Amino acid sequence: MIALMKRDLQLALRSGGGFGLSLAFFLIVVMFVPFGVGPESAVLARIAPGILWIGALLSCLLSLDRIFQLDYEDGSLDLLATAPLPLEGIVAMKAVAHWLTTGLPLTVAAPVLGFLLNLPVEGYLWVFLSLAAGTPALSFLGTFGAAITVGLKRGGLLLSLLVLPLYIPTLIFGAQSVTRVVEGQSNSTAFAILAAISLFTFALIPFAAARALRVNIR
Amino acid sequence: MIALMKRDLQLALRSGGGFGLSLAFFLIVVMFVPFGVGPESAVLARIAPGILWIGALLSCLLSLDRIFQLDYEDGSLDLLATAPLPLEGIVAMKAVAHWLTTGLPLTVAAPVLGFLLNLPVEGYLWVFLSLAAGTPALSFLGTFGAAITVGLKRGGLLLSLLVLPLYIPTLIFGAQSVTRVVEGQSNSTAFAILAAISLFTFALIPFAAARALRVNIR
Amino acid sequence: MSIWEFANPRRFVHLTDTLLPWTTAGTVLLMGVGLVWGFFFTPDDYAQGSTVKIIFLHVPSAMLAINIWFMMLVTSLVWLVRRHHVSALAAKAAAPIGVTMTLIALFTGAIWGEPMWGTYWAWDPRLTSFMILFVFYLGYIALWAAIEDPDTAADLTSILCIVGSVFAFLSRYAVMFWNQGLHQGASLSLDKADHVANVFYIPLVISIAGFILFFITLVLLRTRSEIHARRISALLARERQG
Amino acid sequence: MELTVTNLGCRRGELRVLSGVSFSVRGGTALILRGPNGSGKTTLLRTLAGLAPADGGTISMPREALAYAGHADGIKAQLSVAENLRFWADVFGHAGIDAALDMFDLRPLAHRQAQHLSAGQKRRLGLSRLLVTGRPIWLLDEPTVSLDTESVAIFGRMIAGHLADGGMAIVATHIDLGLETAETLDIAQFRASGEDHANPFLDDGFADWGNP
Amino acid sequence: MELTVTNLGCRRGELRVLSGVSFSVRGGTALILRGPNGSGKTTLLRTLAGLAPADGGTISMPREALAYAGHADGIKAQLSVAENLRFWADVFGHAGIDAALDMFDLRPLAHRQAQHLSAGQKRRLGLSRLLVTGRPIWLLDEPTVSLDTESVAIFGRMIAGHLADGGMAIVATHIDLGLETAETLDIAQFRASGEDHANPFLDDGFADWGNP
Ligand code: HEM
Ligand SMILES: Nc1ncnc2c1ncn2[C@@H]1O[C@H](COP(=O)(O)OP(=O)(O)OP(=O)(O)O)[C@@H](O)[C@H]1O
Ligand SMILES: Nc1ncnc2c1ncn2[C@@H]1O[C@H](COP(=O)(O)OP(=O)(O)OP(=O)(O)O)[C@@H](O)[C@H]1O
Ligand SMILES: [Mg+2]
Ligand SMILES: [Mg+2]
Repeated sequence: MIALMKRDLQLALRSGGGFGLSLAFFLIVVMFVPFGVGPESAVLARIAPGILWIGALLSCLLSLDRIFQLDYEDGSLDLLATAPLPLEGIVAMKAVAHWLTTGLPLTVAAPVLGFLLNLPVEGYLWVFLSLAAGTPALSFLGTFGAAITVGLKRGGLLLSLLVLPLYIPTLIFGAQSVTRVVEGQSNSTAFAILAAISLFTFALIPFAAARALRVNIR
Repeated sequence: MIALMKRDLQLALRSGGGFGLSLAFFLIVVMFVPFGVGPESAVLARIAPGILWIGALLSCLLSLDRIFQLDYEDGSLDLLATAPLPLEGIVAMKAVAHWLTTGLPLTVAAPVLGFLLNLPVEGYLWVFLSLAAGTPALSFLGTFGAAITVGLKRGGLLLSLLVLPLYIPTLIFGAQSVTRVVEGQSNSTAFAILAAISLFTFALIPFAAARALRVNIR
Repeated sequence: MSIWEFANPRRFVHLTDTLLPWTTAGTVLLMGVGLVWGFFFTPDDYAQGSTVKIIFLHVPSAMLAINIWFMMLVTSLVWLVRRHHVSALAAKAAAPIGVTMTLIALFTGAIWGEPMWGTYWAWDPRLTSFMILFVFYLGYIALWAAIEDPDTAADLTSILCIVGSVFAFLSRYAVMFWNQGLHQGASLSLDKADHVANVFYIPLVISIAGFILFFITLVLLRTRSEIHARRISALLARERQG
Repeated sequence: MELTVTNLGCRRGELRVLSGVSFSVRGGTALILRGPNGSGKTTLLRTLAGLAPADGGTISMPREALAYAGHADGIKAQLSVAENLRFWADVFGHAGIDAALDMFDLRPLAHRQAQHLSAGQKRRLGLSRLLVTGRPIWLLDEPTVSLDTESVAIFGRMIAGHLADGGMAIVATHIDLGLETAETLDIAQFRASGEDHANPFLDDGFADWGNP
Repeated sequence: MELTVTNLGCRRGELRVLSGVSFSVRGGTALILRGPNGSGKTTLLRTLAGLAPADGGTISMPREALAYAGHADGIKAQLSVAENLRFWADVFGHAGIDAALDMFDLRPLAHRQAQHLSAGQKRRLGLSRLLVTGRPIWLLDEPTVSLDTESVAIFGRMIAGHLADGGMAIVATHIDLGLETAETLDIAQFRASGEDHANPFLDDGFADWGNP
């Protein structure tokens, strides 16, 4: 189990810096917003929390299809399925490895990018906290989507399509946790629900994803 | 050459509706903005042109890695390279096929989505025109990125990192072509440059991408 | 003896053996003089106070950040046309220095921006262009890192560098079209009467020269170590083949 | 130890491919599956390994006793030969990779990345993976593809050693492996005829509303 | 028509794999490449096909006369057998796919999607692709992998027919194909020794700055 996670992290690092890439993508997406909507800092500050959350979510999305696809293609998944590991554990390990290589760096970097969008000062802490609480849910939900689409040749887009709707609650409560603070309101409900969603996905998703994998392998 | 394009379109259709998927992704990304940013229509109207352009650009991005990757993996690319077709032509056909399956549907759908974001009325025509002029450049530049990263196992994120910076001028002039009209200014310079960028990529990119492909095949 | 002789890695290494002590000494001298003079022996500006002294870091690093990319463009072309390995490795060696210079320019600029414009960051075209340059550097470095085979990596990064340059250039104009900014224009041009006051001008020129030598020293060193690395990997590969 | 398969049905997608497959293999023996292309050897092996659903019938062995090696070797291109083996050894909770490295003479290649292996070298790595699973029953699908004659001989010895330790092997192959003690099973005899009771859409009761 | 290769060098990544490869093949004959795993057969074929850079030496044939078939068959899983063949026929500007379909008895499978083929059926499709290229020189890398004995015989007949039409074939294989007229070339003799002048990083002059 630990071996699996070790290998996944190793592979992510070998193929040209797993950590760096999703970060760079995040940076660029955030940078694109002023190019698209214009440079006025009032507007940017207004939309900053939402944009940071959407950017983090999209960066997460982009690396999802690699969670199982490569293992499927080179036969590792078949072999893992016959190995003495519960498939649920494999799924959970994959999700954790994904979070470590994408969610975690995004969380750490988000406050810095908030800077570029003139995020009001009160927002920094909560951007960090809300992403720390919310990105694990993104990784777990994404793992589920990856498990469902693993057999498909051009599954990338379909995967996004399946996963994005699942991300909506996380996005709403995540962004609210920040905007409310910026607007001087209390964000405790939003944040509590966000954390609850994360815990809920940890408990539920490994079983659903393992089930989907079993269907796809045979 | 035509055969190649026919096959690409056929494959896109067979694998679960090539047209539909990138459209759906576009729809979801645009829909996420109100979730992230909040529902006030003034703010949304203000950022609508930019968001539509960024959304179109990201939808484009998501299908790029399939342009050459599958052909590379199953050996078709090797065989095509020994076939009596110039590699430059192959690249151009691939880019056109990509545009037909993503850029074109996005262009047609964008005005409808503009509606969801309260895009001011004057903007509709120009959202359509600017995307029609700009998305071909996105497909061609994307094909170049795909040609560079084709040999890499986990090239998806790297591909985005290479391609997104190349998209910046297109994004800026594309979004400006709309915002200027909405703000009552003249957009003729922006639109002319946008069209020029597209023409320029048609002329330049096939050669650069073919060169990259040759390097990657050997 | 033609300049291309040094495209042989071994000769290049021998050449740097003799060059490096001189460039190192020059760097220490010029940078030392320029920065010490700049920081401690110039008056405070009447408008900007002592913050003006950031100029001695900001301007040289900003200039280098751009020019290193140009150097990479040239060496990339040389590699593509004449396939001289040192040329490709020099481009590879320069990129991390370029990205560091870009970051220094961004950071010193941001620190300077606070007192000058009241904000650390604004989407001013000049600053934005630097952000874009930063991203181009990142892509270039990531591509080098991602590809296993060194010659393939050299080819692909060179192609990327050329196409990238065209679009980096376009982006610069795009950004200027998109936003009229706060940042000041060129103030170093010799023919213009209104360049920065002489008290700043001379130490600034000295520290720019120091930075350039610093860059040359670093590039030579890093290219050398790239050559060593290539040789080691080639030897190991030969070993394994038996 | 004995593996007994009784009246097993195998399907591929919508269709039943094999019906009534019955055989048994004793510990220490090998079974060679033969049959023309498309006769269902791969399908049978995957069903035995639990990678495809069985369509009726019974398999007397738990899945945990089986090790499967198919066309895809499960090799990660970016990891070295030794790292690949170590990973599978860890997954199967097996101790060392030394025996596996020695078997196919992989030591000189141990630190080479798998993407720099030739087709036959990759296959050798894929086969030596079997040794780190520690499983008694090997299910092998065309194991000697790409192997040169010397490696085929080594493979023969590896199987023989495994059988001598009381293991079993079921091998689908088109070429002669030179395993003297092996029995041969021709898969073509189990080819499914049209009727397929597990698929309700092929139910003959449908016939009467085709022409009402 | 004659294909002459003189003093060809082949490399893989950093390293030279083969040196001084010289041989010639006349129209109407076949050449079998032999050599243990990792000796460089694939590398040589890819170099001949122009898919890998030649490291010195000459090849007397233009690339436009060559058809290459390697481990990967270039088959699209979502297209049917007939559609796959038709695509390659169109690309090579060749008229019909009927002869190709008939050769390996693919007609019954013509409308099946390629992803529903067995390993051997896929390989048959990959080989019949050669017929629609209309190219005179075939470069084949382990063509009989996964084929059953009957298909191997058909493959032998296909090659014989191609040679009878004045074509040539260069085939890398580990098994006996039963082509009587074919010559055999042992690739092991061309194995590159350490020295490699095209790689300046292996230059011996480096030695003196290791220990100054
Ligand atoms: C993050 C913020 C900043 C960035 C990225 C930045 C970037 C640059 C760049 C690219 C140059 C051009 C160097 C060259 O000539 O090649 C430059 C020069 C200069 N910058 Fe900044 N800058 C920033 C903030 C500031 C601030 C706040 C000031 C103070 C008002 C300032 C003053 C100058 C001056 C005086 C020059 C020299 C003018 C010239 O030679 O062009 N910069 N900076
Ligand atoms: N994914 C699939 N969906 C539907 N049918 C399939 C699928 N894969 C294989 N088949 C069909 O099932 C049958 C058995 O295939 P299988 O791969 O088991 O054959 P095989 O005996 O292994 O042949 P080979 O020797 O060519 O490998 C074949 O007729 C094949 O066409
Ligand atoms: N991508 C690569 N990079 C570096 N070396 C490689 C690469 N691919 C193969 N090699 C090495 O080059 C040599 C020749 O490989 P090649 O694939 O040509 O062998 P082969 O004769 O086809 O072997 P097989 O019979 O196993 O297919 C081998 O020693 C192999 O390890
Ligand atoms: Mg099979
Ligand atoms: Mg080979």
